[in-house]
Amino acid sequence: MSDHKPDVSTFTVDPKYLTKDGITGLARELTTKEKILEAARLHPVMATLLIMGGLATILRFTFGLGTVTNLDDNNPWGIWISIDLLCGVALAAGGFVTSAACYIFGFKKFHSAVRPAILTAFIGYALVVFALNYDVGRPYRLPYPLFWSQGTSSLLFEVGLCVFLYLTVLFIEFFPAALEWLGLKKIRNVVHSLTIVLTIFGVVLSTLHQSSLGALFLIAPSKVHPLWYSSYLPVYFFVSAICAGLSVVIFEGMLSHKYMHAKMDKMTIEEHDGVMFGFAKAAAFVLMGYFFIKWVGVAADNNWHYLGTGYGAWFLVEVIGFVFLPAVCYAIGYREQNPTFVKVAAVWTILGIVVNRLNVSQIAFNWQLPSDLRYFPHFWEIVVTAFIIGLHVLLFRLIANRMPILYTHPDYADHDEDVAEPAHGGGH
Amino acid sequence: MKRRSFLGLVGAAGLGASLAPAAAQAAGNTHFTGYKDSFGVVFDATRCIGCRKCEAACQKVNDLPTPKKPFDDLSVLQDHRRTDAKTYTVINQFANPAAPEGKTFHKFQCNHCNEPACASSCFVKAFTKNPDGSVTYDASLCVGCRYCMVACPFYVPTYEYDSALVPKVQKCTFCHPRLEQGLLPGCVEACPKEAMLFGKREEVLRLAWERIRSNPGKYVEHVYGEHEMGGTAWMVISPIPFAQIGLNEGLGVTPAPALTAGALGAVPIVVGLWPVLLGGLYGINTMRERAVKKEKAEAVAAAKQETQEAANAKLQDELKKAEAAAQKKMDAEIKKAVDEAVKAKVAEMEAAKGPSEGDQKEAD
Amino acid sequence: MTQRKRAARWVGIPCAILFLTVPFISATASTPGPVGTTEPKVDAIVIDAAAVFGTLEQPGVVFYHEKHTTALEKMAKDCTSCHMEVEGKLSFKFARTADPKSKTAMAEMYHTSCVACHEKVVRSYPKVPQAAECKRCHVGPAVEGATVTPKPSLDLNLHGRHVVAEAKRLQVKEEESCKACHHTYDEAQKKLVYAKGEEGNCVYCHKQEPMTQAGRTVPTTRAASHESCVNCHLSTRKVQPESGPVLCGGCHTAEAQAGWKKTPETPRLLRGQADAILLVAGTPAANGTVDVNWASAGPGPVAFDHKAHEGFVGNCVTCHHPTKTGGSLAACGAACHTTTGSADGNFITTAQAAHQLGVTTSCVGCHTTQANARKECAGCHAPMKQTVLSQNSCVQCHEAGFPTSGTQTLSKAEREATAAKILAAKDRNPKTVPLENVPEKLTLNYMNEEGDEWQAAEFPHRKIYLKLVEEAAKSPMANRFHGDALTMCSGCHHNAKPSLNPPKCASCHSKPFQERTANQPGLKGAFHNQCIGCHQEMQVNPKATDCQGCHKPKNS
Amino acid sequence: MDTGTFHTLHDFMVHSKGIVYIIMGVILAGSLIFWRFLTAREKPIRKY
Repeated sequence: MSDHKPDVSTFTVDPKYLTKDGITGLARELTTKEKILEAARLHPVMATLLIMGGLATILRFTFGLGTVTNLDDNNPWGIWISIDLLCGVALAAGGFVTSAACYIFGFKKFHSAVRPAILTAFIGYALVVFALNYDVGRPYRLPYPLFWSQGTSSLLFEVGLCVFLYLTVLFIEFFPAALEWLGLKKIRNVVHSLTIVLTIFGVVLSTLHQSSLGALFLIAPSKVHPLWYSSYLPVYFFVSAICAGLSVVIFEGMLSHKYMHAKMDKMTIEEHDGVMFGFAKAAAFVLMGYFFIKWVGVAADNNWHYLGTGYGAWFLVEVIGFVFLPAVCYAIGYREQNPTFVKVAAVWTILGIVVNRLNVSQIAFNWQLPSDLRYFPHFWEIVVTAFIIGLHVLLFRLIANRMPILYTHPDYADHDEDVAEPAHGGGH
Repeated sequence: MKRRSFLGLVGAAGLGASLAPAAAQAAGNTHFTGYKDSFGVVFDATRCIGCRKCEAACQKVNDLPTPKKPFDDLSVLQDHRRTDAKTYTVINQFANPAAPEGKTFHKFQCNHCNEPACASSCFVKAFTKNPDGSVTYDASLCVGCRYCMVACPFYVPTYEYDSALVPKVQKCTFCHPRLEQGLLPGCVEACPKEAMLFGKREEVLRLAWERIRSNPGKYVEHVYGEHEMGGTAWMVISPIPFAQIGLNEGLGVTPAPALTAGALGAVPIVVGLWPVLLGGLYGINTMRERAVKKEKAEAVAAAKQETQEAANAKLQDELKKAEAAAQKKMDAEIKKAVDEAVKAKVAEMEAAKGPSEGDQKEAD
Repeated sequence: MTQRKRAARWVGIPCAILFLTVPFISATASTPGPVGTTEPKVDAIVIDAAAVFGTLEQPGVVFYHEKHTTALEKMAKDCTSCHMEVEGKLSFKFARTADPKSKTAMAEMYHTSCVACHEKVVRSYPKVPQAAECKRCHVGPAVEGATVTPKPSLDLNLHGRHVVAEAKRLQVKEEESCKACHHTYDEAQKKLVYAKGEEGNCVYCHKQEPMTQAGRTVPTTRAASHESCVNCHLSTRKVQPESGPVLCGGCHTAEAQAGWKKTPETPRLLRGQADAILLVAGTPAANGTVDVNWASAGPGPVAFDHKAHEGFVGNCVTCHHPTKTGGSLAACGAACHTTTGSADGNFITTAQAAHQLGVTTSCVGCHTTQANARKECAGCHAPMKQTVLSQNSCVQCHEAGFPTSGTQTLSKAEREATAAKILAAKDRNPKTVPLENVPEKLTLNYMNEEGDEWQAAEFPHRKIYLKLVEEAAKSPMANRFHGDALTMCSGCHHNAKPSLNPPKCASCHSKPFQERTANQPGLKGAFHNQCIGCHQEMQVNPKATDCQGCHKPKNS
Repeated sequence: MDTGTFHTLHDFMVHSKGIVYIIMGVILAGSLIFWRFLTAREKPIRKY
């Protein structure tokens, strides 16, 4: 409610690169020198991250995983999988959630949230694939499952195929922004007309790989603690990914408003509260549903007695502390139309998703192994993960500062009316 | 295309039964019993004396690096060891007060599942269950994702973490190349006690049960691996509960591929139905939108017309009024003009009378 | 402002729910964790007497008896501080003779008595639990079963010592001292009386659980033995310094039991049993007569040396075992294990009672257990299969030379006489083969293959044979049942007809894992399993993994 | 040995799921094409 006024003072890009037209935020043509200078302008923390990340990359690809990770034969997957892949994919769910809400479910008022969400998701997925290059032993063979030897009985094949296809879909969905930036009107319009098909494909692919990430662990019932192992794991991962997606859109909007307010147009700013409260309402309801089905899993396997153990206490912390309470927080935020509650709930939910993914893939995994055989991340593993997150922020800023993400390109403002019409168009 | 894939495609088209009856298999009710005549091994923990001859033989026949501590150093048995990328099998020692010298040993190596979790989890088909019972790994396909290591319930596959760009997964091969030459697996051949009973899986399983039955009280009445995770080629019989020799007794009997079959089965249904559901939702929304738009347009049109008519009516009215007013004005003007004309005439006539008073007087 | 208030309320409610539910759930959920690993103490008694009235709110109290007696002794107090005395006998219930009628009364009784004493001694023993410290006493049944391990048993030797002691105490002849302990319940008089000639084992009447008999409750073994033994020991202690143990540790530890005195001679307990008796399948009569139909009497009668077994076994109950509701010293086949089985004998026939494997109460079961129990015998006996009786083994017990048709009535005296005659004729000397037939040394020279790490082992064949013979000679059972001189050979030279020229090992054991003989080891496996298995069972050197104990390395 | 029958559930699944993946591709393309076919005439009809 109070975030409406553009606040140029918090905007980090040097004002000299801005045109006088603060609303559209279109940059004037920069000289090459200026472009390089701008690209090199980095926060010291970010710069450190990039340098350390580079160092980690060199170490990883010269000395191998054994040097930069604490992975071993009992613990083959560390935080690069738990956070970079599992959390990364879950948190990038905002793309399909927002585009589906806007284009399929007909919530046109969320339109301004679509592009930032798609961009976040695109960068997210691209970085997931990027991060996988560190984790897998032979990254140059990553296309093998798709084009060379298809292990169709593997859930990982399914994940790989869907992530690959969805990354393509996200790229095409994001493409119009780039084309608008480049001024390629004709191609932009052709790509733009694919919106609905891409959205539907996106939802299908997201449903599949979000759930399949949970299903990855179905094959190891003896290794995952019974409270977290359930035949409903795919459903849990999918539903929680929706919560994550909704929360990330709110969170991303929150950050954009704080740091990139000047880049936003009137529509984006005006719709912001509507998007936030709309998503808060949805997230509250979905989270509560997720809370209920978590108990269905416990009941289905009759795991009640485990609740009295240490793992049980931790399970309660996750399910009550990171699902039920954020749901209530969202609900209060929506009912009272209180943005603070919604923002707190969004961050809370995101943390909850991270906790859940870490639980399934690390804390509850190998639970029967003695503690000296358990895994704890290596310094360089944490560096690489932080590096990937840093890259995400950097890329988002880089693109959102240039392309029409947070505002509608003036040339295409009128096109938005028919954006919801399908390419193959029967709509009219 | 492989013959199998082709037949499968035909089968999928519903023609399989008529074209290739041998290939027709109904998934719902099919029970896979594994390769008949595949090999198996039963490790008899009552026989093992922990001499590590099998470890030495394994290192030799597989050309593995020589370990730091020699194989005749039996002190390593005190630690609970596991296999690694340079060791395919290890012997571990466990306490058993009832056994001679108070110790029972267990040999750890790949169990060569009937339905391997590693193969089921591999997204490049790098693992193969061979007809001889062995589960082998093809490094030329491996991407190095280590999902096989996550999936294996026995913690068998190991990984060359020290290799930067060409790491391989390593595990016992059941000496597949030796089996093909008609030789025994290295460890089996080396064991001085014949603690590993080698033969056709069905046969060694039968013999294992025979041993259990003919020595009451000597063994736990269970062949570990007969049913665990759908059965394994390497099995264990033990004098003490299997948990006490480091084996997980809670693995269940569901084979690994069956654990994921449900989730995989849901995939095509999502692909098939989501477009229908989402398309439907989209259709409903556009239809509603269109209806709203149309209603709006009609309402606008109606309103427009009404306004037009009202305006027309008013115009007419105004026109009439104006006309009337004009007429009136005109009449008044005419009257005025006439009056003025008359007046003027009279004045003229009066003036004319003046020079001739008589006329004027006459005119009054 | 109101908005903030409302929000605060919304946060408060779920937090309250969380804090209320989490401890509740964790409290009600049972924790399947490992059981207590603390060493069980023999004097630990779990007091949960109120449990008979229903579920307890607190777990049982673990009470360390010896700790309390020591403390009381220091304060110059005796058993009567806790146990009430009735007619000169202590009641082994705590501070009462009869149980209160309700749970609260029972709990109240314990709480009042325990706490009162603890309050008094708190100055000398500042650490004793006090009234409000529930959990320090109510720690639950963590030491379950500790008080009965190991169970003391009254064998014939200890029984004999009691006979002498009781005769002295009661100043009667030894054969009249039985009445000190043995009793039966007389329904007419409604009291315990001594019945001469009907003495049996305590466990025939006193069972693990209280049993109702003739409308009265028979105390458990535990109650009866504590009441009788401990009270008697206590009262004897008053008149003479030497008496039996009275504290838990005196009977219930292995060390204490090992320290019990033994008389050099174990006297026989005579209850009319024969020294030797011919066991024959037929219809028994009360006076010991058996009607035999030879045609259906099976493989011939058995001459059973009852006297010798009394000495081997050391008690009566091993064979004359108690049943669920009773037990008796009568002959096995008389009432219970009849030839066709009866309900009293749980439908176990005479033949089954004699031959069943895996139990210690049958003849064959007990014999095989004995053969495996001694390490000197286990080398040969442990690997022998124990699921079936071998075809040749019948004649070890069943005598030939009896009629195969017709009927006969055999009196007890006739059966005794025949059995005595048969047993007297048995050769009980160790039997050996002439040493020239036992090769001195064998070189198991099968290790010619390239890559063999070791040289062939030199096998001290005769030395091993002589050692085995020497060990076996010490066992009367071995002397009686090792049929002939070649029996000793068949421990190693198995599966072939016993002969002075047994087939070479390699004639059966060659290549391992042949399809039709897959459970038959190959030569290397056969040697190693045989030698190492025997060395392990007999606990002799070289040890299992001492390769150089038998083989020399090839390169030396 | 490869007679077209399967010995293990794994082999069977690799094969059958392989076909299912092909079918999935067909479904995605097919539903798109069919939707276009279904709605192709909507435009003229709407011009009443």
